[in-house]
Amino acid sequence: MTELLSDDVQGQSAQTLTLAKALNAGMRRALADDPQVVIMGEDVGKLGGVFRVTDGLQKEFGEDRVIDTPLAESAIIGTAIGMALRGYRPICEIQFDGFVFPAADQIITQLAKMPARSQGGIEMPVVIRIPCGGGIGAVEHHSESPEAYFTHTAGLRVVACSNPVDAYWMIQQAVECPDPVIFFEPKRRYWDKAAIDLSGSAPVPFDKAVVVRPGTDATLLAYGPMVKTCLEAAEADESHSLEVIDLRTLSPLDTETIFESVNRTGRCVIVHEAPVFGGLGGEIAARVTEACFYRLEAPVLRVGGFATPYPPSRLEDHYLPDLDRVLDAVDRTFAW
Amino acid sequence: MTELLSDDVQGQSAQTLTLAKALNAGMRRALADDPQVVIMGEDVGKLGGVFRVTDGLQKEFGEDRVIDTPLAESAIIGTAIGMALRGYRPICEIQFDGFVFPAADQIITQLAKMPARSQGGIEMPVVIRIPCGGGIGAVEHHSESPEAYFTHTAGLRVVACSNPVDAYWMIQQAVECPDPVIFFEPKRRYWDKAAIDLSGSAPVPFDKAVVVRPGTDATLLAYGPMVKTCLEAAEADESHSLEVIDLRTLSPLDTETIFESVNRTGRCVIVHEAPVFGGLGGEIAARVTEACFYRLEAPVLRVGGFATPYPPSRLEDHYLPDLDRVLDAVDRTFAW
Amino acid sequence: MTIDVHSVQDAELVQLLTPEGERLEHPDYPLSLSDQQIRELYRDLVVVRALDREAVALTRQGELGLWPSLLGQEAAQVGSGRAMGAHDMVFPTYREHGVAFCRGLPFLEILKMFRGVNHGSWDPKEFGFHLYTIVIGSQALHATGYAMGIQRDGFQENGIGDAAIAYFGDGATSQGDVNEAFVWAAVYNAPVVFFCQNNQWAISEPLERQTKIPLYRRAQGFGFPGIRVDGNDVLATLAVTRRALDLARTGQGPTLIEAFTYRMGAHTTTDDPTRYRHSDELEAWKLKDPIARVKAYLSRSGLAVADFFDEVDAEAKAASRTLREACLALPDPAVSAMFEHVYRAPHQQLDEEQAAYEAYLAGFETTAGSGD
Amino acid sequence: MTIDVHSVQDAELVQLLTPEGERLEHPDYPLSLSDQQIRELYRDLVVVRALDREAVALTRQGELGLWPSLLGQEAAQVGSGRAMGAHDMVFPTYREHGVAFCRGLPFLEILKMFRGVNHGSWDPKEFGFHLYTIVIGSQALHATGYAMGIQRDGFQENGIGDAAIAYFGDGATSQGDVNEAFVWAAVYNAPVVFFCQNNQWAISEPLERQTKIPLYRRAQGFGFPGIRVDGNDVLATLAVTRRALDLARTGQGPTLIEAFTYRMGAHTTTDDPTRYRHSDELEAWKLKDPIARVKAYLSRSGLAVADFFDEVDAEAKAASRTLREACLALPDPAVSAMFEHVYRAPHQQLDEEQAAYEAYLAGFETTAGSGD
Ligand SMILES: Cc1ncc(C[n+]2csc(CCOP(=O)(O)OP(=O)(O)O)c2C)c(N)n1
Ligand SMILES: Cc1ncc(C[n+]2csc(CCOP(=O)(O)OP(=O)(O)O)c2C)c(N)n1
Ligand SMILES: [Mg+2]
Ligand SMILES: [Mg+2]
Repeated sequence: MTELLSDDVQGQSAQTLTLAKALNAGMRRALADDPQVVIMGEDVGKLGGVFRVTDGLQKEFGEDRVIDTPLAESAIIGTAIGMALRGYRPICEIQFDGFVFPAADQIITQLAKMPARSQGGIEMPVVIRIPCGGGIGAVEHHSESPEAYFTHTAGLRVVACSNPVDAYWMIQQAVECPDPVIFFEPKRRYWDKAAIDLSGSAPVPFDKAVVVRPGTDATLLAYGPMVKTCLEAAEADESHSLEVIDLRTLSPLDTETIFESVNRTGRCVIVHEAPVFGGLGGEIAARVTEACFYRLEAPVLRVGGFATPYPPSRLEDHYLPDLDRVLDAVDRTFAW
Repeated sequence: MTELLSDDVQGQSAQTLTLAKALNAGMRRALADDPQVVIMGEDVGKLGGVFRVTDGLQKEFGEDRVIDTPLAESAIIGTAIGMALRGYRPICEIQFDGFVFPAADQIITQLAKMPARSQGGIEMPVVIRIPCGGGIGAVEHHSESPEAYFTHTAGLRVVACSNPVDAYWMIQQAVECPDPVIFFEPKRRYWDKAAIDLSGSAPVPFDKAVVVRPGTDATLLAYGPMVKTCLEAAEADESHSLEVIDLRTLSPLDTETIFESVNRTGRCVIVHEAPVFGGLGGEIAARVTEACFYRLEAPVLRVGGFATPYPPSRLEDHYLPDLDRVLDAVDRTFAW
Repeated sequence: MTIDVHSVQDAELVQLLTPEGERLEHPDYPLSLSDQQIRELYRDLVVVRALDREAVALTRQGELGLWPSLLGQEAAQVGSGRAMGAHDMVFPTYREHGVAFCRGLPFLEILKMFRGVNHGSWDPKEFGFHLYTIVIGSQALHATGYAMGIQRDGFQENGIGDAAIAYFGDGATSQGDVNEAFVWAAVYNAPVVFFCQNNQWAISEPLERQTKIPLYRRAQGFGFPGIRVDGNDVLATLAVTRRALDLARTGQGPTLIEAFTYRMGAHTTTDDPTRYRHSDELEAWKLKDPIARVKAYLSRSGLAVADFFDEVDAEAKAASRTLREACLALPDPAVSAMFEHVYRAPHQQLDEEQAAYEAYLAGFETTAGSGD
Repeated sequence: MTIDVHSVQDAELVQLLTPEGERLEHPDYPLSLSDQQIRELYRDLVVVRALDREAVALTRQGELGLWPSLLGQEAAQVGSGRAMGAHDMVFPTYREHGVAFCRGLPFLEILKMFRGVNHGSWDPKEFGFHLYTIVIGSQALHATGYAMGIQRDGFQENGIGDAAIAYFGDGATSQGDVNEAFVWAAVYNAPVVFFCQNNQWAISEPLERQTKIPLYRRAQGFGFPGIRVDGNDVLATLAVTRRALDLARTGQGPTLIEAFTYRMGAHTTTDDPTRYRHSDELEAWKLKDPIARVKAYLSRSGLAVADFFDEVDAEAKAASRTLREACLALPDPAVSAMFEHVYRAPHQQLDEEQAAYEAYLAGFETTAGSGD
């Protein structure tokens, strides 16, 4: 089966795809590889999802495997858990970040805890895809970054892809993972393109961060939509050589890659769209500080959303970290 | 009305009460003071709550004001929001920490956001009481510390009381507060006793931390059930003079009190029952490090739960920070 | 897939005005309106449709981020909107522009939300119309809680009893919150009306993805009455809603109204319904247009002449023009608006963030000699 | 408060064995059991009650942290438990000890959970009995999803069709999750049975805090059948559950069964029901005891003699003794159990925490020369 498929896929090798299409191709491959994989969510079938990420998959794999569900997020996750108990590997789509909260109970008290509850007897290979982040001029609840709610939840793995190549591979790794995975997709990067070698196997392990731009003077840590922003900031900064790390995995954190970098540069700025207050940046800053205490020339600084609900779209450029705000933090870390 | 009540209350002045009874007395006073105050929750009426915190209140104030609700947490908060829109000030009880998640959506997307959504036109004076923490030998879902989910949610205030006196005053301050308040009660300290002067007004503002034990060598930061643990640890440590701060308010944080202390001692250990990973300790550590960078002799250390679901009760003593684990961290900070 | 939810339609549907404009009587829902009142309803329908169309146009031109059109649902909204008393409180979704209109909310307020100027920040008390709620189903609980407040106020603040009315769609009936609201409303006998606009679609999902039986029957399972009304019939909708509100305000508990209608347009301006539904369905529903039947009735019965219809059209056109101009003139919000209303009491960290950000912005001004 | 939920009881209740032990026939639920089978049911009831009582005693003696007694609900649980096939999958709450017993789960496994040794960690597949679920209502969705899996497996893995069955209480019917499960089960026509033990109380809250009408009628509102059975009648419960499971496994969709019963004991051992309910209610229900009526039937019809009853009592006593001994002999879990099953794939931070904590513990061993 896998053999056969690899051939199919080989034919399409090294295509240029958007991030959305890359996810689509990754899920197509997962569906073809393993008959137990199913997709569940609102509008994922005929419509192919509001961002067309599941476009064509219902047509190809049928209504039993790409399931348009009633409108209830708790039930999407709750029934996915039941399907997993029957041996399936559901990929659930939450239509927008802000709509994951009705499912919080099923995710936090059931999905995350069931493997430990069963002392390992139960496996929960459920993937929850969440388009996240702002910058698309949307109305309330459509631009949020709720990752910190899930990184604080033991039993979940949390990952974020930032580019089409990772999107293609990471979604497949998530499906293969025996643990439940919260899979964040940077919605404003859905239309970013890259050439992807569709054959072969994943170039980077699922639980590793990647240095996407080497540098010597300070380390920028980011994930999801902010990776591109940090890369642009690093390019724009003519006075410093900035290293940019794409965290990719948020729980667990690949601290090896992070600490190695900060121990080298002595300076660190963490960037995420979620509110700084109580956000994942605090966790990372605390760990970096503990591990690199004597190498730090300045405290780890954080750039992120404010302690406000995501604002109306006419204000979102103020809310979202951008190149200038990143460089402002970089400057502050050098001025410390 | 208030006059009248003060007299009533004066009569009972300086009573010795358990933390649970202190909450009861505080709510009784709030109910008597303001006819718009109501209590809502499962078993809060005739039974007086599974911890008897609302004991006798339905009898005294009637079924319309102390409301036994159907069994649905989302509806408890959702209807409390509706009552607040009609001018009421609901105090909602969530029976146990682990059962707050069905209400996550109403809390995070509605309660927290409605004031900002309305640009201040709507006030949401809703209090959500949550008995929290472990140490009582309970079954799953009855021993958790979910505060970090709420401190990361803009629009909410989050507080935790640690002793009967604070319990009595803080619950009243929470009811008076125009913002929604998540009110954590340390369930294993419900039976702790203290003398409380029931008359007068609150001795400490709602948004202030308190140095509960002065010291010179290192600062211990804690809240809720861990304050007592830290005080005991400080007493037990014969080689160092440990300052203990009861944070009381988790969002906002009273960083003035915290920074003043750490700038003096140069060492800081944060203790909470919630998992360290992604917990509130990270946020505090990041802020302390930024504010006290040049005064820190060691990185801020954190003691807390592990990145596991709360374990079966026969293992909870391993999970919960205790005197020894706190002192171990203190030793490590001195050995840095 | 068989849509047995449709087959029962005719027998169970309350209708007072046929698609052809014929006036029917219904024993349970007598309705006597003056000629003027019926003309007013017509005016409402036409103006609401025009304003909605203007909003769609503004969205196409990039002036709004998004618009959920009510096209096809005007009668359900105007009929129910005109059934309310001044002190009733509406808990809408994001599509109740017609109800908003009836409650006196300036249409511009809704546009502000979809232009991203605010999150929909009118004063609910002023209009008896709560803020739009986007999270599907949440507001059903708010309405129920509000109704519990009404009960505690002795049903009236204002001489006559108040009631709450929650709007939601067919898709929303699958959400836990909506069903919990049914439980609570039934148990407390709360003065709340649940007004479900069954427009047959939840984005791309047809009704049979949400239910196997007609939605109004859901109420039976919770112990209160459910009724299906022709949602394209402004008279029937008005009569049915009025009755339900009367029951509520006289302590006779909740009612579920299923307004059977159709979403004639896309889910929102970003949606492409050709991907998931056939045009013949749309064509069939065009014959049941909510406005055409009132016009036919008014004409046929001589209650209105051509001049009246022209006048209304002109009024609608003028209102649209005014709306467009006001929309284009909307100022962007101040940065401070993002920070200032999150808390009423001071929040140290947020206050620091605001101060730091304002200082940061001021830095640009100093550097560049200008700023926003 | 008028309990109109009770008044309809008799007319709508399926009963095959009266409280006096009289055998009734019901046209829709014919049941023919051998004498031996009926004696077996009696044995189940008696043993289950004894084991439950032993667990209560162990709790009082501090050996368990807590125990939710099934006293009074034995027939509902044994009747339904014995209706299942080997491959059906049960999704219980925290009180289904009798169902567990019928599924072959050693009672000790349940005690482990309430002793705090684990969170209830048996192998669900081995027994066709999922882990206990404490968060009210959650498991209704798991059962529905599992049933959707059954559909995708072509209904059978094993020659005959499989079905899922979710247990929950009267209080649980108010939760969103349970109602969402009803929506989903109906829409997908999933092979799932919803078995609601209406024991009249949710901790201190009586049934009328959850519903105004009999609970079994809730199903109507979602478009599938609901049936109320005498939950203290093991024969009726068996017949009704068997029929519902058969409907499910033959593709005829979900059924809601309301087993009308009574929680004779406290909610759990930490509860004090004298605070909220009258003893006369309890006395009335004592007359409907689920075991007494089977004994009466067996005696009266000569299907069993005194020896048999003594034998069963002796067996129950022996089983209780064995259970007690096994409980007292339970070893405490290893610390590593807390860390090892959270993830299957490595998780760096957790692994570090485990290593650090084990090193910390080892430090005590070094210092003190002993440790745990
Ligand atoms: C909790 C939640 N989940 C998903 C969405 C995304 N969403 C917006 S509208 C919609 C469909 C709603 O359908 P229906 O209730 O029938 O109302 P209609 O749009 O047809 O008026 C969906 C899924 C949402 N707003 N809230
Ligand atoms: C979501 C949630 N909220 C609250 C609780 C606390 N609680 C445990 S049992 C119970 C009552 C359940 O009543 P019912 O569903 O009738 O079942 P019974 O206990 O009577 O068998 C409550 C409120 C819980 N376990 N889960
Ligand atoms: Mg709809
Ligand atoms: Mg019950």
